[in-house]
Amino acid sequence: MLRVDAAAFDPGAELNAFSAGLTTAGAVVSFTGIVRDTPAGLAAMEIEHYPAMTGPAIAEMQTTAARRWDLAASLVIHRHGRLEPGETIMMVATAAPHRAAAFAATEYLMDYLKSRAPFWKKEIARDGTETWVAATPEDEDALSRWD
Amino acid sequence: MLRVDAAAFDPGAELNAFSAGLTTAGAVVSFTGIVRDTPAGLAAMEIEHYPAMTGPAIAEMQTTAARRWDLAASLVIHRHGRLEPGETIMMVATAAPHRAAAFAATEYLMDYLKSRAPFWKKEIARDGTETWVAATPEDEDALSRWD
Amino acid sequence: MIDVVYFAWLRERIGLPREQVETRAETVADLVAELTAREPRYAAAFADTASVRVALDQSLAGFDAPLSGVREVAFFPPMTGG
Amino acid sequence: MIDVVYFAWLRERIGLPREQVETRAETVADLVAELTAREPRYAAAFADTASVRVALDQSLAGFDAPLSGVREVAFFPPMTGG
Repeated sequence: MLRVDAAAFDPGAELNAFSAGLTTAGAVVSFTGIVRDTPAGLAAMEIEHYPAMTGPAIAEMQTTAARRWDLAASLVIHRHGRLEPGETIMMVATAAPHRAAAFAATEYLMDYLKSRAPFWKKEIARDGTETWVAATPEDEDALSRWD
Repeated sequence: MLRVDAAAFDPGAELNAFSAGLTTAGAVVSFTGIVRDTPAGLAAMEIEHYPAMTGPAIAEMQTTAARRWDLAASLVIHRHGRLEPGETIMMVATAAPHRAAAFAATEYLMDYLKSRAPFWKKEIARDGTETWVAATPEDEDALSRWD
Repeated sequence: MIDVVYFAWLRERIGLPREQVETRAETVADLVAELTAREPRYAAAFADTASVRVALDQSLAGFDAPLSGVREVAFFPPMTGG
Repeated sequence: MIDVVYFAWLRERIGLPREQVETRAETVADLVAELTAREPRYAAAFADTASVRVALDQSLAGFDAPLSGVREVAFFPPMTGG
């Protein structure tokens, strides 16, 4: 399951809907990312993406995760557009018979979404300053553990 | 935050309530455990616990997790009593400024809850057979990675 | 007098969840030996002590732990929470 | 003719999100050299190619990748999803 949308979503409702259909998978892990305020004061975050590429890139990550681990299902929801502090940016959930697989697959999807899904974040400070969020070496390094 | 209760709870509502109060922590990881059916057919799972010990033991795990990782908050909800397939047994959530801490702390709490919180599960098959769930060497081994 | 509590299959084999025991046992192991000598249901419960865990006043302890000052001893199988 | 799309600060520096480019460039690097030679705003966008990523028809590629058969080239900074 995959959704890329400008609209807000309800992480709790999504978690419940995701879990509701499971019969064999007893372990569900979720990650939710929330816009944080910054020391300078954040007015909003703007998320741009590459619509023709985003869906296929994320779907491929989900397929790879399902091949690597014994998963019953995975869910990725990612917003784009303008978000204010406190709003939920994105969510990943996976379900598996065993918790180790659900934890690993959720971390894998997060690491790949960070560095290989075509999203770019811009922070707009309350004084109007705009700053593109830079990718960090740590985010790139996080991928190498899955080689 | 910690709750040990026989009553059912709504994981999605708990996730949302947990996330709502966060101002500095952008990363929320949750684990939800659901009663699975078994090959033999499961009528119910009965969870017994040691009330005088359960709360203090879990609170100590949460304190240790907060000391090891930069966490904004952690939540543990665990049910006892009779549960049917599809019901949620328990939930852990942690919030942190960085996702690595939230993932690690949630896994840590799960590993310790599995093997060091005084709960015991009995499976009641549809034919009436009762079986105490045995601890696995894997669950015990999982603790050693946190030494 | 000491409170002794049992959980899961130890409780089922012994047939009660809690009892008060008059004992001069100095360690957990001594107490287990006393109980085992009492009746077959205790012997059945403590037949394989490798599968039995102990808490003294709600803190995990070993079989060699002293009972001096302890008010409640709990016996149970390895925990299966989560 | 090839579609060229820009995202994030590359889009802002070049001043447009998408354009059609008449080119005989054989590789991505050739195309970047052509664009850079065109106008200062392209030179500004491609000044540090270590910070520029490329996708050919929505798949990540290197600067040495051939453009033969490609319909859409995308230039963007390292991604910051999640």
